[in-house]
Amino acid sequence: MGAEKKPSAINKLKAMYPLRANVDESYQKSQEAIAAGEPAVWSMVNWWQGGPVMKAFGLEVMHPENYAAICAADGVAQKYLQESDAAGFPSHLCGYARTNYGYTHRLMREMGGQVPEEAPLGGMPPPILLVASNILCDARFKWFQGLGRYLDAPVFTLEMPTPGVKEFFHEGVYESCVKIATESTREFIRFVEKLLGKKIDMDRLAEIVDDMIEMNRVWYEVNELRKAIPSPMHSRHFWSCMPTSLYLLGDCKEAIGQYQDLRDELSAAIANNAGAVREEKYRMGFAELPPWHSLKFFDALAERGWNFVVESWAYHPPIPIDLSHVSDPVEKIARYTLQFQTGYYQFAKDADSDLGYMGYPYVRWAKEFKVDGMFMHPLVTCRSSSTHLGYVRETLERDLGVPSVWLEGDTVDFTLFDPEDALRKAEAFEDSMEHYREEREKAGFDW
Amino acid sequence: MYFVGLDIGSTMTKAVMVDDTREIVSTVVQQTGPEHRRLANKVIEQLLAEVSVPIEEVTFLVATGYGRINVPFADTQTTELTCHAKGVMYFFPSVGTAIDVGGQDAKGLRIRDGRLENFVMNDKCAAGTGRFLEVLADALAVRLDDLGPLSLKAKDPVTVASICTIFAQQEIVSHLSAGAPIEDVIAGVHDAVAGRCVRMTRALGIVPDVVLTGGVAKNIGFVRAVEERLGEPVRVPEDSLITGALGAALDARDRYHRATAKGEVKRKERKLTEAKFYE
Amino acid sequence: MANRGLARAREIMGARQERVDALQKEGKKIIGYMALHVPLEIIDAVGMVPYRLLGDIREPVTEADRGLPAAFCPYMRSMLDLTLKGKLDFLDGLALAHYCDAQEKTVRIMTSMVDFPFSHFIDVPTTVHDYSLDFFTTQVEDFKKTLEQYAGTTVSDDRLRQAIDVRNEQRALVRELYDRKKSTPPALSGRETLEVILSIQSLPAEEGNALLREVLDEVEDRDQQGAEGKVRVLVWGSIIDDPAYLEVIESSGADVVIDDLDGGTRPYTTDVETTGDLVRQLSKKYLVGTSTPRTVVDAGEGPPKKDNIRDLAARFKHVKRFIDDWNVDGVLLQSVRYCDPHGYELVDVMDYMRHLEVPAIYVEHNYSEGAFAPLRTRVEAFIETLE
Amino acid sequence: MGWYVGLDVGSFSCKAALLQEDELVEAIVLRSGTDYAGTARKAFEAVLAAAGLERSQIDRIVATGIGSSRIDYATNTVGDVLAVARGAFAMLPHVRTVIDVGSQATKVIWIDDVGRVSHFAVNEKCATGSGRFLQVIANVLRLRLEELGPLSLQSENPVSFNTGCAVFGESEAITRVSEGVPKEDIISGVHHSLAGKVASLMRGRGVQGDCALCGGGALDVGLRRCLEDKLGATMHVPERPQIVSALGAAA
Repeated sequence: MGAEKKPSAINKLKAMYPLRANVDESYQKSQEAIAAGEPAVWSMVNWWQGGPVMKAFGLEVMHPENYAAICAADGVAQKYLQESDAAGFPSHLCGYARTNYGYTHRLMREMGGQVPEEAPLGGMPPPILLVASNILCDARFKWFQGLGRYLDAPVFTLEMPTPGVKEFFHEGVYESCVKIATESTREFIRFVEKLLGKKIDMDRLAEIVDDMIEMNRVWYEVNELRKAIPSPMHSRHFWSCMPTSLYLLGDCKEAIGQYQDLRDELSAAIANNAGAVREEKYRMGFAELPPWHSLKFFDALAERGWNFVVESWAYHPPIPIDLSHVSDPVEKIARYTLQFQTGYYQFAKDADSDLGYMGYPYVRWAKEFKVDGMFMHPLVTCRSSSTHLGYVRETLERDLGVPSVWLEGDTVDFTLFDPEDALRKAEAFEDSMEHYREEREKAGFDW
Repeated sequence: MYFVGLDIGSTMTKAVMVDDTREIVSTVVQQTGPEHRRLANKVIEQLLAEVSVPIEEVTFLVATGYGRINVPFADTQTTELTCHAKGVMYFFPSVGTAIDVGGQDAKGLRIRDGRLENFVMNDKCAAGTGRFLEVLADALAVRLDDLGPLSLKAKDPVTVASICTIFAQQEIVSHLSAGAPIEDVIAGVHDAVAGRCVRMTRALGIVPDVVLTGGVAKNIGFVRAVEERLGEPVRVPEDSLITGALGAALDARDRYHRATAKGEVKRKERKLTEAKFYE
Repeated sequence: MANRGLARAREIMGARQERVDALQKEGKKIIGYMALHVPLEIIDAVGMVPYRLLGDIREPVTEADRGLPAAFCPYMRSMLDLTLKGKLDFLDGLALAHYCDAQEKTVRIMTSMVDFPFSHFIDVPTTVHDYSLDFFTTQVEDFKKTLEQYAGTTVSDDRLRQAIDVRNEQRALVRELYDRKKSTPPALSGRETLEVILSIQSLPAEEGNALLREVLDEVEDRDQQGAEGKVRVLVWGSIIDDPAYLEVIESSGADVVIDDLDGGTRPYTTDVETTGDLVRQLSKKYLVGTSTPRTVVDAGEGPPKKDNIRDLAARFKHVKRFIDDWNVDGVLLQSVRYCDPHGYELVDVMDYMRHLEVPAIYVEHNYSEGAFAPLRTRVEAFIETLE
Repeated sequence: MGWYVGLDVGSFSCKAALLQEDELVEAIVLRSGTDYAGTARKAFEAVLAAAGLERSQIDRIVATGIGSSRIDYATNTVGDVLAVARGAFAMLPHVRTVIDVGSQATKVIWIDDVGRVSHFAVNEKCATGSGRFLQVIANVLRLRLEELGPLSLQSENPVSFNTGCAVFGESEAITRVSEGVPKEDIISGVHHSLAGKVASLMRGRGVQGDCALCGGGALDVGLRRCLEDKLGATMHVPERPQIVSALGAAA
């Protein structure tokens, strides 16, 4: 990655900017509100289960996962990681969690609750409530439990089941999943009502839920458009636009409009056959969390004609599902998040795969998005985003003739991911992609 | 009564004799070195000769260090960890964290109210041990003792990216050929080793006072690098090499008195015979 | 079967598979399961034999890289490695549960990469709310139904009740075994205890109970004259499925008198009530009555203000009871590297041990024979601090 | 007819290969000192001199290897994986698996029928996984690299090293010697340990088709024998295996 200043090989998208702006703006808003005395809540990403509820309560929600990434990008993470080690947390735990432990140690034990000066974006003030979720990984609730030694705030752990793939289709199982997810969300509402001493506005909740579902439907359509050849939107754009949906940033109604603009811009781009990179030689998939700290390296790859057309399953909205027949907004939430969790189960079952979430979606996408190669980015301290990669690599290669390039990294320890090395490997990997292109041809695939 | 501690390290063999008042009576430090590996008994002979005490008058002898199992004339063996803790506490009763960087390993010790509470060790890889410095001093054709003073002159320390000592060797050579001043390279090397030792010890939590022992603690540049990495001042005993052996001698005394209390004193017929390695 | 009691247990541990091979020849179906939430009673009731799957700390992992990253629970890596090497091919089926992410994801990979005649995955909630128990009960019901279909039988309440009674008896016998370890010196070593437990986990329930009775008789009149008690330690943490691991600790001068381990007390601390809806009672035992580090008893249960020590005391009350009743001198917290549930739990347990003023160390290992030597050094040093 | 030069600027030695179209005309191997660029230039000029060519007659200069970025006069640079693959395929078109044991890294590359890389694996983090381990041990045993192989073949019972670190391996070797362990057993021990690392690098894929062994390590019959035993495959060693990358770069 030379230092010389040249225009990025990845085309810009106008509609991307408002969506990206939501991140800082809503952060700003929260900061001001909290400064004005509003209580802060720390929450795990919970894929639209707890989000709409907290929004309906008008709570100012901060996401330690996200904030840890910001600390990493800002260069203060190392300090917090050391604090975490000193506190005795094993160094193999999630890098985001360790950053958060270090930060909280500093916040409570050293600063007596005052945000430390080095904290980027005004920091995260002490919360009145911790909202954990058991979707996708144990860390995301064990982590908050571990904060108990620093924070005098209760933890609520949202339940979203993780049934087996074939078991999911057994009689009664789906409804039992809906039931626990609904009850858990209901209990969460009761819990917050008790904590705040005020009732939730159910109409407001219903409205938010419907907007949220519509927003994600449009966002889903946006990503469907990326199947076009050449693909009009690069993963870097996806990562910029995704937080609005994932963290329910800003006003959902506005967000719907913003995603619609993006959809229109992409349709137009497709019409004049404009791809996200100057010359699309290779269509790439990316798994899982990106190396936030060296995103520039995607430009270097774009120079070589690498277009990243699909990525991070966990950041994608669920396959749209019609819930108009469901009147209770809480049950709607439950069914919707469950759709995120199990939306690909049917496809997985048909393919006799038990990795209904995380793993199998990539196999399906590789085919739908006509992917030439998969960029695997296993993270040493993030098990849940790395566990399935070996299986995906083997399945893609065996069943679809799609090769993978394997580059280790970490959420916060940047030294682990070496962009120079990545580029060296990329050069050789192009050979593999050419090789497998022919293999796929021989095997009668259409890409 | 005399109590002896023998610490057989990879590079140095150390022996310390204390009397019943815990006073140090005699100390010997010698190169272990391949050809000396079998000469632990010579070290003891020297130790005894210095104060002309016959071997029979040694009440209790504890061997430690990674060669400890091979000492036929010892009453017992104690892990180097316990011995280092005891030795360090002798010099600095207020110690909270001790880092011992030996020739072939590095240890982090967490000490709380006079007890070894927890510890970490690296003996798998030369990076982060004194060995790293030896190898690189070699490559730089600088005497080990000169590393410290030289590194203090560093203006802009280089970064040593390679973890592997052997590859780091090449890396610094190319740093030099790229024109980096030797002081900067040495400082970079100190920082690399310090970084690994500190990173390892952090897992225990750093509690002052922090004490640095082992041969490398004689290297002022390294001590500074550790302080740099820790953001904490570091204390170094006058003789940073003997803490293990001293601890062993003190342990010998403790064990002897515990045994007598229990009424199970068994004096050992002591004969200085060779210690063998890799049976 | 010349050997009895402890000798028999050791013999079975030495060749765990032999007994089930013999049973298979008699036409019994063997169902492999992993700790800790699979209701064994259901497998018993359909007339099959639950066989606890263990890793192999001595077998170098060579195949697992196909399916799992290197920085991953080495115990699960071993499990997948054995699977891919065909060492589980003899099984008639797998009964799997969502113990932790590592296990949940590994078994999905296992069953995707290798075909088993039968496999069923039971999802386990994280919390113990009523709705969590409701859900888990439906999961257990579904497991019962699927297994009944596979076995071509339906299980009557009486049959299930019998199975529960036998397992309740087994749990009582194991607890009695641990009670014998309250004495100084303990009537049997940690190594022996683990051998017994791991062998009954590879035997039909009744046979296991018989073995337990033999062992209890045997240690009854054990001559402890002159035997000297050593430092009494409690071992906590992730699975230990190789008795040699405890041997290392005990040959370093400690008696492992009690444990909080999947391969130890954890499955045996509570019983199944036999009143009312039996499947729900089973579910209650295996969800609420089985303490694992993944089970969250969060402030959601208590008043919405939390007091950390109260929280810790609630989560680790069983550990406190062990320390008091077994008169523990020190606690060895151990875990395989990359274990999230135990890794996150660690600092909390440490805090609680400090609160109780019980000395504790943490030892992390990589689930390989190479782990023994450093373990010895650490334990030796720890024990020296306790003397 | 174009003249092409490939420069493989390695940490242990620098290799230059001169091609006329795809015909190898001259090649030279020079020990790298501390000054990679200088050694590279010497090698470059040497091949030119040997062929009686002027700098101006060279149509393309391609550099590869750890020091390739220092060759400012290179037309362009190519990654070491590709260089090895291209070179091995040019020299031994029948091979489909290539093992390259260099002093900086060990690479395993699987190539297809037209010489393209279909997969590759690299070990470059730790010296015990590279030819450098051999050099280190040869050094302490006061042996020349070319003596290692023949000695190793005579070993009755190879030592197994207690450590996974080349530096500690060095002192272990010294001690073993001082305790009368024959040199050949020590060297054979290193060969076994290195072959083991290569095997683990190949896990999951193994040897496909004929297998080439190149890089400086290929000159070592002891290592070659160990690899053949461990992998159960014949190692096809090209003539002058060290120049494979240089040739691949030029091609």
